[in-house]
Order: sequence, then structure tokens, then C-alpha cells
Amino acid sequence: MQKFLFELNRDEEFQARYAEDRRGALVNFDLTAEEQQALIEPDIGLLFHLGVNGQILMHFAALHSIEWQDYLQRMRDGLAVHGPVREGVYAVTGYEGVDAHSTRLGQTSDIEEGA
Amino acid sequence: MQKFLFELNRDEEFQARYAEDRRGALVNFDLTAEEQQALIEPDIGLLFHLGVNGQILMHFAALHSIEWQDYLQRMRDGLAVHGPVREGVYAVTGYEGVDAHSTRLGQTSDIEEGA
Amino acid sequence: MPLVFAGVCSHAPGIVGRADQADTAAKNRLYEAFEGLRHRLEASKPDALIVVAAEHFANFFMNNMPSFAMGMADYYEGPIENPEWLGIPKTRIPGNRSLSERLIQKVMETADVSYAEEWKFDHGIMVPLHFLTPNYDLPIIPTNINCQGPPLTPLHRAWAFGQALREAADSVPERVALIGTGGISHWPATPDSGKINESWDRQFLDEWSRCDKAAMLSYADTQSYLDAGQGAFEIRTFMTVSAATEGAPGIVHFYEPIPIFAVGCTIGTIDLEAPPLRSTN
Amino acid sequence: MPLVFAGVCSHAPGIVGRADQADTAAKNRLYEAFEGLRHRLEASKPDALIVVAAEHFANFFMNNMPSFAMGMADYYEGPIENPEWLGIPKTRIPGNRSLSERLIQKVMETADVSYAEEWKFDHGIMVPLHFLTPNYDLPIIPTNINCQGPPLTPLHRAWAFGQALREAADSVPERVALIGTGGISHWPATPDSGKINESWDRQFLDEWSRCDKAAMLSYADTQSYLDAGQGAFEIRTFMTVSAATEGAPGIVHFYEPIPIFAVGCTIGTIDLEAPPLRSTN
Ligand SMILES: [Fe+3]
Ligand SMILES: [Fe+3]
Repeated sequence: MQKFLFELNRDEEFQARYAEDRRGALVNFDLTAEEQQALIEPDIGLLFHLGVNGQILMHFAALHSIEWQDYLQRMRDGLAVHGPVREGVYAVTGYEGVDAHSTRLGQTSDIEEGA
Repeated sequence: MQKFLFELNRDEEFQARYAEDRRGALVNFDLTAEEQQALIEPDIGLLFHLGVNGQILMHFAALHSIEWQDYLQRMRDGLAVHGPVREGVYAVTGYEGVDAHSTRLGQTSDIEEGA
Repeated sequence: MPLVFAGVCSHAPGIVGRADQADTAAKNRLYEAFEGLRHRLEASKPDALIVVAAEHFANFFMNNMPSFAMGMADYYEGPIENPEWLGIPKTRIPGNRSLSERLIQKVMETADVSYAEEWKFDHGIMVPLHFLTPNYDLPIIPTNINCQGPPLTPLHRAWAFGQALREAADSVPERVALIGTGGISHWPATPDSGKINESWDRQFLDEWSRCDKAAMLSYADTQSYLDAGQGAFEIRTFMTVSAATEGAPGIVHFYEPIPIFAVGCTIGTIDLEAPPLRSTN
Repeated sequence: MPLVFAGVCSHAPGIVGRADQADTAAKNRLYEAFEGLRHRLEASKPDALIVVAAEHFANFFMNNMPSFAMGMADYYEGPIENPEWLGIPKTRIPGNRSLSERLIQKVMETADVSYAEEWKFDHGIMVPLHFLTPNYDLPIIPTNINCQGPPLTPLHRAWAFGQALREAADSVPERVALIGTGGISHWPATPDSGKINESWDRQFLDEWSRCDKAAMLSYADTQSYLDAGQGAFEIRTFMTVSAATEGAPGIVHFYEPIPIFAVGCTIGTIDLEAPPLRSTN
């Protein structure tokens, strides 16, 4: 699954093929039905839960014009709905969030809301 | 040029595309007109002269059903017609040939003639 | 000739891509520090710049994941990411194949590297270059350390790589500059993105500025992960610079946590002219 | 537990693919020697077999060319070549990801390797397996040394890699076997294919059988190329086995030039039970 996203992130031609036919772009990859569906939606939260590295997922989200804060929220929602990351080591640490953190540091952060 | 052959040698799907449309398969590679033409023919001797590594060229020849001895002969002919390998280090050493060599060792070698 | 410049900096994509969302004053302080770093680099009159990076699955994947990689081409491309997302347009970046080859052969005496004739730079290299060589007129020698996909490069091998890079840089006639780029504590591209462990960062930077090899080599990835996030694995890039300049003091010109940039933003240089530090090992 | 088996063999594609063109008696002698090697390997009751290979641009190319690579998957595929051309049908070869990971982490202590979760074996691994594990029932740990695309892996680093492999093999509970596979002198896939420098081969094999480290490390690629062809760069695989079994004598069970196979065909094992050789270094 990460291999598919790796190829997609680095190849504009592949991105064009994916834009035309999402399911078709997946045929050469060894994926479960759940993984395929998560990639086609795309369900960012489920993908994160399934173990896709955030550095890879980040560009997949950008490809779908998902704004940064929305991308982070979808990951959080994914964990809330599906539970902790199924594979890999990532554990959420209870971060207060960028807004509260910036305020505490005396910074204002001008975050656009929503996607 | 070697990158194209590397991709072609290891990817059956790419081989199928190349079989259908040789020129189309080359579009994503940074090639001179001479290189393109040599790949489309394919001109094994010219490719060797242009610096394609024999280990890579060997499978490209096999893809075109060129027999082993014919493949070797085409490389020799390429050097005779075009001169020494243009890039890279390869220098011919004046080998007596497999048949003569085998005979000298008391082995018979049952080589099929021609392509 | 002897290395002419060594420094470190952050590379988080938000530094450029989310600049409009940041506190203006904090952003300006960081950008000024980058400007200062550029002036110092330019003053060293380099012929080429080695960038020790920690890329994020842009060129190197688990099908062939090198501990160390070095570029060996006359030009590269970047950014691999969407240019609007990163805020940096696509461009061609000059390399120097001949210099790369000579450096690689020398490095290979003691460290084992993958060489790469193609390389599409991701934000890990593009963000530093955007500030340090905005006209893309300085040949770049990209290098990479695996800080992403376990098993990661061991810290003591990153140290050996830094020593090898220094010997290589000193062995060529060109004036070579070196920059390491990575986060210290951070949780990039996770739900905890923005979190920064400032005291952890300040301790690491203190050790880095004193070139305290023993202290830096004692970080275990499992503990770093708990204290400082998976982004902290990138301390390897800072340590490589320390190893390349062993005994020389580091100067932290700028450090400030900027949550919307998702990292404690850092700018530092090594004082190559200073008398050697007393060994702390 | 301590390494249970170590050996070397040739892997030229003609050994299987052009078997029908060879002198029958010569071919039979070689095939019997392979059979003997298989019996010795099986008698060591291995849980896994590390193959030290020198592949030919099948998985690793100049866009990311590792000095050393190690497979880290539960299965592999091969041959990558046309099965009719090679005379070996396509199949799935078992690996052992867990064992690979443990070996790789140990090797990484002293040598820097690229790990690979995918690997399509070429003739460099398939020809040995065709003879040694014809049922593909022994888990394989593929490893690769860059003997193809310059800058090549330095010989002394191949030695370090062999030592690292041995430490790693000894550190796991599994019974690990090791085989190095490469040509000695040969000019594969060139107009001089078939040429063999028998006296050069016999001298190298003499040094190999005495584990003469100094002699083996003194081969310079430029001279080897002139005397023994570009195929001779693959002596790194034999030397890696020597390094992994330093001080133990090697036994050459078979050596015979067979021009239609394009290599001096070689089968050897290390006598792991023998008293250590007096150091020749
Ligand atoms: Fe990073
Ligand atoms: Fe070979």
C-alpha cells in the first residue's frame, strides 16, 4: 500500500492515470479490499490507521487538495473511529494542538479553518 | 538508454507495451535520435558501440529472440562497423572464440549456427 | 582543500508552504536567521555544497533503502512535491558529477554508500536551498541518511559517515561547504504535528554546540521516539556535521519553536577557525 | 549459532541455459560437482542460506546503486530473465523476513547496507539455487555486492562485509549457511564471451584456499580487468566468504574452464572444522 503511494507521489504521469481511473491504477499492487477501498475514497484516517506513514500520506492528501489542518484532523478522526495504528509504532501523545501551543508561546497562528 | 533497457528487462508489462509500440515506449527517456533508432531497430552492434553494458544488452537481445552466438557476433560486427565502444571502458582482447577454445581444451561444443 | 563551511538548519515543509499561517514576527525572525546563514555560506566562497539530508520516501523506499546515499549527477530536479503545497516552484538544480564521483570514491573507503545518478529533491533539501541558494547557482552534492524506514542507520555509523565526508571534502581541490538538515524533536505528519519538546531540543543543541560525541551517540531511537517524536531520528544529520568537524564548536544562531511549522526551527554553524574543544569523550 | 556451512560456486547463465550446446562430458562433471555441493549443504541441516551474489542490473541500477544490499522479505521471485533463455522456470522462493531483519541490524553495526523488501532474483542467484535447493524449500537471504557499475564496492569493504555477515550469522539461533557466487576470470556478455584466463583463476583459487587475505586484497580492478575481464570484479563474492571464515582453509572441489558456459566453472567449500591456518598476513 505504501509502495503504491510512494510511486504515486513521485510520478506525475501516474498521478494523471490515477485521476482518470483510481481503481485501475491499483491493479499492479498487492492490496486487500479494505486497503483498495481506503485508497479509492480516499479515507485518510483509515489509511493512517492501517499503517501508512504520515510522510507518505501527507502528499496523497495534498494531491486531493486536503488542507493541512484538515489532513491532521482526518488522521485524528481515523484513530478515534478505527483505533490505534494497526501496524507500525506510532502512538498519539496527547498534544494540545497548534493553536493552543502557539498562543502559549505568544505567537498568533493564522490557520484557515476547514478544508 | 541503459535506464530504458533496465526498466524493459525487468518489467513484463513494459515489454508488452514495447512490443506494441516501440517508439511510444521510449518517450519518457532522455535519448538522442541515434539512440532511439538503435533501440527501435534494434541494432545490437550499434547499442554496444554506444556503450550499453553487455549484461543489459544480453536480455534485450533475448527479448528479440536473437540466439547467443548471433548476439555475440552482432556485438563484434558493431565494433567492426562503428569502432570501439564510445563510452565506458570495454576493450576487445582478441579472443580466439568459443569453438577453437573448446577444441583446444578437448571439448566439443555443439553450437547452433545462425540466428 | 579543507572544508570551507559547515552548518545545520531545519527543513520542515511548513516553513515555506504554511508561511502565511504563521505568527508574522516569529516567521520573520526565522527568515532573517536563514538570511544570515546564507551570508555566511556565501562568504566562504564555496564551489559546491554537500547537503546531508533525511528525505521522506521521495527517492528511497523499502525496496532498496540505503543507509547512506550520495548523488552523482550533473543536475537534479525538485521539488518532487506539489509546488503550490510546498511554496517552491519546480526547478533544475546544478550538481557536479565529477566532484561527486571523487567524493564518493573517497567516502567508500570507510563507509558504504549507494550512489544515485537521479534524484528528485524533496522539501528536506529544497527548503534549505530555497533560502541558501535562491538562484540555484551553486552545485549541490545531495546525500541522504535513512532516518525514516527501520532498520534505521545506526547513530555511530552516521558519525563514521561524517568523518568519511570530511576526509573526502578535504581531499579534493574544490572549496566544499557542508550543511546538515533535519528536525530535532518533532512529530511531523502525525496527529501530533506541531508538538515540540523544547527542553529536549535545547539539551541536544547544547551537546551539539560542544561537539559532545559521547552524549550524542547515547541517544537510543526508542527513547528519542517517546521524548521527541519520530522526527527526532533526523538528529543523525546534525551529528554527521559534528563528526565532520570533530572538536570544533557549534554556534546556535537561532532556535525557536514555531508550532505551525511543526518543528523547533534551528540555524547553526560550526566555527571552523576556533581552537579545538577539549575532548569530552 | 555458529555458521554451519560456507562455500562458493559459479552462476553463469549458460550453465543451465546453454547446457545443450556444451561438451556432454564436461557438463556432466560440473553437474556432478554441483550435486556434491548440494549434498554437503544439506548435510549441514541449514535453516536458511545467505547467498552473496553480484547481480547484473536486475534490481539495482545507477539511480540507487548500493555497495551492499540484503533482502528483507518472506518471499522472492525469480528468475527475472526469460525462463526459456535461462532454462529455469519462474517460481517463488521462500525468504525469512524476521531472520533477515536480525541479520541486517547486526551487519549494520559495521557495514552499511541497503535493505530490500522486494527482489527478483537473476541468474546470479537462480543458477546456484537451481542446483542447490531444486525444490526451493530452504529460506534464502539474498545479499548483493556491487561488482557491475563503477564506482564498485572496494575489496576491503567486501572483506568487512564478510566479517559482519559472520558475526550476524553467529548471533542468531538459526543454523545459517553461506554461499558466495561469482565468476573468477571471464568476459561475460561481451564479444570476448568464452575467454577464460585459467592460470589467473588457478592462482586466485590457490590464494582463496589458503585464505590469503593480503594477496586477495591486493587485486586492483584496473589490472583484473586487463587480465581477467570485467567478470573478475565478482571475486568480491568469493572474498566475502573468505572474510566470513577467516583462517579456515578452502577446498576447491571442481575447477574447469568451459568456454560455452563463459567461465571457469568452480565449486568450493570452506572446511569449518579444520585447525586454523597459520596467518599469511
Ligand atoms: Fe524531515
Ligand atoms: Fe555474474
